[in-house]
Order: sequence, then structure tokens, then C-alpha cells
Amino acid sequence: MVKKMNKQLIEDFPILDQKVNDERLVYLDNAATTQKPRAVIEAVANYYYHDNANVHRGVHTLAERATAQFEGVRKKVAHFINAPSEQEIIYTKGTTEALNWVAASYGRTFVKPGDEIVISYMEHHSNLVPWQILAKKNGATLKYIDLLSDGQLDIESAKKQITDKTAIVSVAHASNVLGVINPVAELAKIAHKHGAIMVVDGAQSTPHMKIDVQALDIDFFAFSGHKLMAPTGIGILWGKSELLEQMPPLEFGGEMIDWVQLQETTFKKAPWKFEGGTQNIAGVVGLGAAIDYLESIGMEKIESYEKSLIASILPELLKITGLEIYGPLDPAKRTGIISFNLKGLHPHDVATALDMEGVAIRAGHHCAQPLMEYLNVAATARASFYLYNTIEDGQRLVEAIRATKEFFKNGIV
Amino acid sequence: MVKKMNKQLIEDFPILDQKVNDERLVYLDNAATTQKPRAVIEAVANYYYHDNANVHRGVHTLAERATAQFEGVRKKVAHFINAPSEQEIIYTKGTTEALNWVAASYGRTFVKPGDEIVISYMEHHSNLVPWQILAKKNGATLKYIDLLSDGQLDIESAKKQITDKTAIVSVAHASNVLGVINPVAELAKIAHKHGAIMVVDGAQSTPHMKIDVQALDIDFFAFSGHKLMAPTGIGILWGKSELLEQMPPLEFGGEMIDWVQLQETTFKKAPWKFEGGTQNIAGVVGLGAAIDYLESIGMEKIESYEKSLIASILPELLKITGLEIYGPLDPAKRTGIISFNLKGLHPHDVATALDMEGVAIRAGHHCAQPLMEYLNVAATARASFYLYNTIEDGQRLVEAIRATKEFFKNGIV
Amino acid sequence: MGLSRLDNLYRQMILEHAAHPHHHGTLENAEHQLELRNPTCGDVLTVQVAMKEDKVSDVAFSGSGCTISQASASMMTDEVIGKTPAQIEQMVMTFSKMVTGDSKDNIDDILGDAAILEGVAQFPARIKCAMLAWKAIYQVIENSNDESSIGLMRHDEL
Amino acid sequence: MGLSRLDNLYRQMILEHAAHPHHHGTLENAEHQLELRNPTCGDVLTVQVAMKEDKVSDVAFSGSGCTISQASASMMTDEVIGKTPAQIEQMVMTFSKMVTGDSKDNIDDILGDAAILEGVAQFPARIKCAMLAWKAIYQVIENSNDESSIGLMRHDEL
Ligand SMILES: Cc1ncc(COP(=O)(O)O)c(C=O)c1O
Ligand SMILES: Cc1ncc(COP(=O)(O)O)c(C=O)c1O
Repeated sequence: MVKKMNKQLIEDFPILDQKVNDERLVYLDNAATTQKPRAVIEAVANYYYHDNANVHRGVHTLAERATAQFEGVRKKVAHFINAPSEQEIIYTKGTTEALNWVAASYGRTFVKPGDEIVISYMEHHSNLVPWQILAKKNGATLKYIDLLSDGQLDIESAKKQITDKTAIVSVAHASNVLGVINPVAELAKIAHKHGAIMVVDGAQSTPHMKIDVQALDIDFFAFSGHKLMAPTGIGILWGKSELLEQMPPLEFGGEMIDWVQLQETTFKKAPWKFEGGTQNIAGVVGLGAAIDYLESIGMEKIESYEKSLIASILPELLKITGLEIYGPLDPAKRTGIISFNLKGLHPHDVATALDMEGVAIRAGHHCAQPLMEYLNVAATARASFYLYNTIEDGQRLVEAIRATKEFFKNGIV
Repeated sequence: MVKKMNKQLIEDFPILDQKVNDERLVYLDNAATTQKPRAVIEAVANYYYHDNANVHRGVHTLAERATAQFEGVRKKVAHFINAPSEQEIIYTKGTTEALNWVAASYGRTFVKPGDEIVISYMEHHSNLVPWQILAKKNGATLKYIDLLSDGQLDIESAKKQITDKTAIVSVAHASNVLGVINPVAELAKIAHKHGAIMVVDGAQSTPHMKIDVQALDIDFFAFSGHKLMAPTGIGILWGKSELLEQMPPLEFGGEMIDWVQLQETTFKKAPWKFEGGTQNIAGVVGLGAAIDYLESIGMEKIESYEKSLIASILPELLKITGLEIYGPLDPAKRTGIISFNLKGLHPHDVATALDMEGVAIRAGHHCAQPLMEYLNVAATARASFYLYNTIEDGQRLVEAIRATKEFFKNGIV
Repeated sequence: MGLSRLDNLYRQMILEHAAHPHHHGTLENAEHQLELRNPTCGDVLTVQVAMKEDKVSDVAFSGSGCTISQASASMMTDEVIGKTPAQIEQMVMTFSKMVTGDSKDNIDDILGDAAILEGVAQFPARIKCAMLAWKAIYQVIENSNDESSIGLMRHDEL
Repeated sequence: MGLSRLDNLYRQMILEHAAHPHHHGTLENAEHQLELRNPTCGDVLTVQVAMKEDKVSDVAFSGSGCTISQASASMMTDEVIGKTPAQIEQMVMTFSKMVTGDSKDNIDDILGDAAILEGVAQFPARIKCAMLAWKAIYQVIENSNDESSIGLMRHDEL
């Protein structure tokens, strides 16, 4: 089934049907951004070809059509992550903006001097630097949860770090380096026990598994459209409405405004109060199409397909001598992200070599410099899989790594 | 010539070739957002079909292609507004975000208690509320420049309001209601004489005329892509590099970061330090295509075409008894925006009636509530023209207004 | 087609109400009052209510607005006099469903003449205009324990 | 094609420099020093310089990095010894133009063995790696009035 599903799927992604350096492209940089199915690209184009107008205030027909689509996607997103209401769905530029807004609006309003903010060593800079800045501004302390030796979050360390002083716990649902899935529901319980709120960076989980913000019992959840087949420039912040109602807006102007006088202004309620200026309307339409596409397959099916893919590729990679893999080796505990290093070779050299073989991976610190330090590496190579990748893609990766080793064999040791 | 240019042009805009309420669509809501030529829609689609990848950090071929396009557009934008360097070009979500960033970053850093911020009565909420909030936060005073009776900015009032206490002057280059073009170069001179900086909201000027930020001798300039045939969700903040270098970033994470340690972070320099998280890459590509499209025609030609269009339509509108037009009547002093009211009819009723005739206009306060109060109206109807509009479109507008008057003749007085 | 379709929206009775609105003005014996703004178009509407034996005994509205909002306010005032808060609540819900195109069940019974605003459902941009007065009376009734209250209409509500 | 194209980048001499870099380590008599980071990949490179009669008399580099950055650093150290600041400035500019594909004019004359890094121009993602050491020596020379300095490499510069 897995194979068949994939053969059909690939035809939906014209970009994959190309040669790079004379080899068929194998795109394994999905943790950075994903490719878009024809359905998404065409939804955006069709919006511009037929319905484009500014939303909300228009009285004319195109404006009504655009507004209906724009607000309709809010419902769709709410359903997609099982939010209780579409009025808790805020459009943002992406995960980074979403997390920054939580830190700058909720954080600056409610974090007091002496409070603690707890994150983990595996956070992406987008879920780290905003908290650093907040801690500095508000006189709070930023604390880090340790990792176990296989890269899993150390829940015992979490229990120690989260105390009655903790105001905010913020952790990635899935790591963009280690591929590990974190126990956010468990963390949320601990956080709530101490009166803290639980923020979840869903950038690397939402594309790959069914999200249920109510079952996780968390307070804020952020993700990016471009990592789940939607256009660039659109992301989501979900928050509990009790919290959203208490938060000040951050960008002023346009539809977020209720009433302006010369020296005073009142704002709409959430989600609109956060959406200053003309939004990325076509991006929203594309996000709706991407969710439709993913749901037409089914998030559970996507998750199990990716797990089976990883289960078949990991053992092949492990056979390569000198190859070290970061994160847990049990496919049940991880997503389709595999970070690795080849002994004696810098990941940049590996990535360049793989690119010559048509295999697109990433090399670097993956916006997780503290994690690199924690792992005691300068950088890693990272192959990240998605739904449209096949077992053959995994084989191409393995072969390309072997060829790379061979090429450099006589070079540096 | 004007006529011929237009006939060819219209074919570039498939959306215009449709019926709305059984009438051929006449789209006159361009001040809200503009339609996109096929070249822009296809540039976005082609980006997704061939080159889509995340920018900057990638070592592989697609990432290089995406990065080259993304950074290439920065050069194009710099040339488009005659900025001295592409490193002064910051990607934003749109004008609203751009102006908010100036207020929140430059403003909060440099405005002192007792300082004054000077804007005009005709500002869009996006160039008003951010300054209101800034004034409150920093203990400054927000002051307003008066308008002349025909809606032009009163330069004598500007000279009175701008004093040695003034830290920031921020004015629209062109009004989104009155259509009037403001003398920003003159204002900049006054501002600089008093040691204030000059911020210009270019949302309604950039689509319609050649912009030269150096000739205007201003300090910041903001505009939105979607108002000049580019996709939604992308805009530009230009600022002088001496100022940008002194400004703190506002959104943290991703490519804006230089180096992260557990409790400290350093940032890249401008423009990158402002661009947190994955940007609207496809939007940037589309903006590049829109600029190419506009420049292939020529901004001077666009301006003169629109002026000739307005010159032919204004007299026809003025012949309609009971129709009041806001703003100066001299086409040399205005852009293609015409705000009006029909005596005894609410603009919402007018807009609905016009929509039945296939004529898309806007009705409301146009995010300029203080201006509405200043004009002593609750709302206005607004027809706004662009390059692809024709003299026939203007005639359709005039006929539809006449028919509307007729329809309501026996209704309300 | 053109303007002929407008007849569905601007029925003669609606135009008459807008031109000569009923209960337009202010009440001397107002016990409850609410001012609502429609941020989309700048309309302001004030509704005043007097109650007797838990029923609306008198009502008035003031403020400017478009044909639809004025006519709807005028019709609303006609219909709510003599009604209990519970009845009015049901009327507002029914009206809301009618103009959003959700359901036309019992509109004539429950809304009386105001059922003529049914045509608004075909003009989604005008739903807010039609709802303004009904939203106002609803909030007055909800807050009728307070002496007087002021609120803001938001396009997203109801 | 595959890995065969890699030969354009990883020429034998480059691999040898990377495996056995020249002037790797630290100087005892360093007068000027600069640490540069390549934020893209996490590489850190320290360059130390000693001057005599306005010429570079000795140079060393330390830090880890990819094949390209290590080989480039090694070649740079070979080439700058005995050169004046003005000459080094010209070398850095020439190297920068070469690896960005701008111009190959006089690369052999000006850059010596380092001209072999010409192939980097076909691998835009690796330009930063090749530039790191040259950028460092440039900044050391520019700041050579200061006793010692520390700076950050930014991918956007040069
Ligand atoms: C004069 C003016 N300024 C600012 C804006 C805000 O632009 P945006 O909504 O694209 O952020 C607009 C557009 O509505 C405008 O007309
Ligand atoms: C775990 C994680 N958090 C946050 C982000 C930031 O997402 P974006 O760049 O779309 O804002 C990313 C993606 O790079 C990520 O992988």
C-alpha cells in the first residue's frame, strides 16, 4: 500500500520530476521546507485568477468571495488541530512570528521579575531567543531541560527545572535535528501543576502527525504552513481564548482596529486584533488547500507511512561504518528527520557531495546552536523525509553517502 | 496610445475577464488591493514547480537557486525606489508591519518623554495607531497636521506643528481616501531642519509613480506588494542604513541570528536582523516579477496614463447632481483614487447597487476614521483606478451611479 | 441583470421604513440604553428601552446608517414592543439565522414584518448592516440589570 | 555525472592542504589575532599574525572546518607571508572576485597556489567556506593598529 500511495503522490509534485546535476532529484530537506502539490499551487493561482480582493471591508462580490475563503480556512485549521473554536486561530507569517508574539504579548504582560521560563536544550532558535529576550526584559530566568544520551528529553530533569516559580514552559513537539518526539502532554501536566502555561513549537510535528491541542491540554501551539505543503509566508498561532483575550496586540492598523480617535484606539477581539494590515490572503487560501490535501490522505496514514519509511532506511544507514546518527534509533520515537555525521568529514563537504548525486540534504547547525554545543559537534548533516519520499530515495541517500566516503577516502583521513 | 496600451494590458489580467452579477467586471477597488498579471502568478507557480527551497543555509542546488532569487529581488527593489543599497531593503508582511517596525524599533529606542510625533489628519490607521501607541509608551505627544479645504495637506500647519521637539514626522505619500499627493520632500526638509526624521507611508504612491527615496531625502519608506500587482503577504521597509544599524530587531529566530549561546545572542546586521524566521520567499519572487512588469511599462508612463484617465472621468462624475467628491479636483494633484458620496444615499447602498452592475468599489471609512470625522462624514464610497482600467470602465462607473440614483429616487429622499 | 436584482434587497417596504423610520428619536423614560458602532462603515446606532412587567413597553433608536440598517432598526422597534426578553432573544436568533441564510423556519410567525429582510441573505456584505439593531436590542436585554451600558459592535460577533 | 564533478572543487592539492594544513596551530609572537565564525555551519577560525617592517612575517590559523575552509586557510597562510597590507588587500579582493565568479584576472600571479580554489565559483554554497580565512586576514590587517581584536563573520559580507 505504502508503495502505491507514493507512486500516485509523486505525480502531484512536479518539482520532484527534475534532474539536479544530471541525477534525478531526491529532495530530503523537508525539515527546512516542503514541496507543494499541484493542488496547492493551483489553489493560489486560481485565487488570483478568479477571486482576488482585499478581505473584510469590501461590499463587492470579489471581496465577499475572498473573505469567505479567508475566514473559511480558519475553520479548517481549527478542525485540523482540533481547536475548540476558529476564533482561537491567528494567522501569522510562520512559527517564528507566532512564538515571538506569545513571548512579546503574553510574556511581557504576565512574566514577573524572578519568574522562570523553562525550555529544552534541543530548541530551535525561534523557540529560544524570544524567551532569552523576554527573560532579560522582564527580569526572569531562562532554564534548560536536559536531554538523555539518546537525545530524548529527560523528564526527570523537566520535573526539577519546572517549579512554582515557572511562568512559561516552551518545548518543541518534535525536534528539527534529533527527530525525536517530545512528551508535551506530560510536560503540560507538570507545567499546569505549578501554575505555568505550556507553549508548544509544532513546526516539526504538525506536518507529520495528527495534532489535537485539546488532548495535549496545552495553552499555545505554533506551526508554519510552508513545512506542510502550504505556501511560504503563512503560519498559525493557536491559543486558548481566555489567554488571547488578555493579550495586547502587537501590530496596529487595518482590520485589527475597532475604533480610532485622535488619541485613543480600541481593538477588535481575538483573533482579529492580532492581524494588523492586509494579511497573506493567497497564502491562507493555499494553507487551506494543503490541509485538504493532507486530510484527503489522512494524518494517521502519513505518520505510519513515514515511520515505515524510516524503519527501512535507518538500518541501512547504520550499516555504514563511520556514520553516527543523533537521536533515538527506535522509529516509534521519531519523525522522518535523520541527523548524522561521517567520521572525518565535515557535513558541508558531505552535503556538497550528495548534491552532486542529486540528493538534497542540509548541513549546518540547523538554527540550534545550543544543541550543537550540547552534542559537542560543530554541525551535522540532516536528511529529512516527507510523504512523497520513497524507499528508493532512502537507497539513493545510502548509496550517495557510500560514494562520498569513497571519494574522500584518499583525501582527509 | 493610451487606449492601445490598455487593450494589450488587459489580456495580462485574466481575472478581469469575468462577469459579476451577469455584467462584465469593472474592478475599481485597486486602493484596497490590485489584480495580478499572469506574469506574477506564473512566477510564483514556477518558483514552486522548479526551485522551491528554504533560503540562505542550504548547500544543495535548489536552496542556492531559491537564495539567488530571494536576494536578487532585494537588488531589484533597491533599484525600483532608488535606494543606495539593497542592504537597506527589508522584507515585511506589508506596509502596516513596516510602519509598526519603525515605531516599535526606532521609535521606542529613540523617542524621549516630551518629544512630539507629527502626522496628518489624512493618515491610514496603519500610519496613525502605531504612533499613538508609541506616544503613550514613551511619553510623547501625537500631533496632527491640518488639511486645506480641498483636502490637500496644509503646509503652513505643518510648519507650525513640526518644532524642535519633534522626533518623527510620518505622512502618507498619497492618501488612500482623498487621492491627494503630499509634498513629502518639502516636509522632509522641515523635519530635518528641526532634527526630526521623516517617515513616508508609500502604500498608495509606489504603485502609481516613480519613487526616488534619495531625491525625496527621507529616512524611512514603506509599501505593500499587493497594491502593486505583487502577491499578498510581502511588503518593503526601506530605511537609511545609519538608522537601521542602530535599531534593535523585533522578531527573533532563524536567519536573523548570528550566534546563540544559552543566555546571550548576537544578531546579523541589517536587513537580515529584521527578518526572523522563514520569509515569504514565493511572495518575494512574485514581487520581483511585479516590479519587472511595472518597469517594462515604465512608472512615468503609468503615472501619465492614470492622470489622463482621471482627467477624462472626473468631469463626467462632476456632472452628476448630488455627487460630492472629496479631495482636489485638479488631476495633476492626485492619483487614481476618487472618493465620493451621493446625497441622501449611504455609501454602502451605493456600493451594493454598483456591485449589481458589476462595478466593484469600496464603501466605508477606509481605515481612516479620523479623516472621516475631519470631513464630517460617516463614510464614503471610493472608486480607485489602476493601469488596466480604461475610459470605458470610467463610463461604466458613471452610468452605474446614474442608475443607482434612479433606483433609489423613489425610495429615500 | 444589473439593478433589477436589487429589488430582492430593497423591497418597497424596506425603502419606506428607511425613509420614514418608526420609533426614531429618544425616549424620555428610557431605562436601558446601548450604543453600537459598525466599524466597517462608521454607522452608530443607539437603542433605548423602557420595560414594564418584564416586557418591553417602549423603544427608540437614533443614529445614522445605510438603508438596510435604518430599515432593519425601524422594523425591529415595531416588533419588540410588548415582548419578553426570552421572546426577543428568540427573535434575534431567528433573524440572525434568516439573514445569514442558515434557516427560514417560522420567520413570518416570529419576526412579523421584519421577515421581509430575508433578501439580505443574498448580499453577504450587508448582513452586518441588517444585524446592527438586532444585536443592539439583544445586548440591551442581556444587560438589562445594569442601569445603562455602552458597547461596540464587532463584525465578527453573532 | 554525479561525484565526478566534485573533482572541480576538491582538487588533489586542496584535499592535501585540508588533510595536512600548513601553519596550523598558534604563534608565540602573535601581534594581531582575530576569531571569525561562519554562522552557517558553526565553524570557528582563529588567525594570528606577526608583522615585521610592515610585512607579514609569520601567520598561523587554528579551528575546525570543512575541507574547503581548511584548505583555503592553509593556502592563504602560505601566500600572505612576506606581503604588505596593501598586497594582502589586493589578494583578498582578487580571491573574492575569483570565488564569486566575478573575474579571474591575474589570479595565478596574485594568488599563487590559492588560485586552485577557482572551482569554488561553481559551488555557490561553498563560497563562504572558501572566504572565511581570507576575510579573517583582511580584518586582521585592517585592524592591525589594535593589539588584538575579535569579530564575527557574517555570510552577507564581502
Ligand atoms: C495609505 C495606506 N497606508 C497603509 C496601508 C496598509 O497597507 P497593508 O494593509 O498592505 O499593510 C494602506 C492600505 O490599506 C494604505 O492605503
Ligand atoms: C522546530 C522548529 N521551530 C521553529 C522553526 C521556525 O519556523 P519558521 O522558519 O517557519 O518560522 C523551525 C523551522 O525552521 C523548526 O524546525
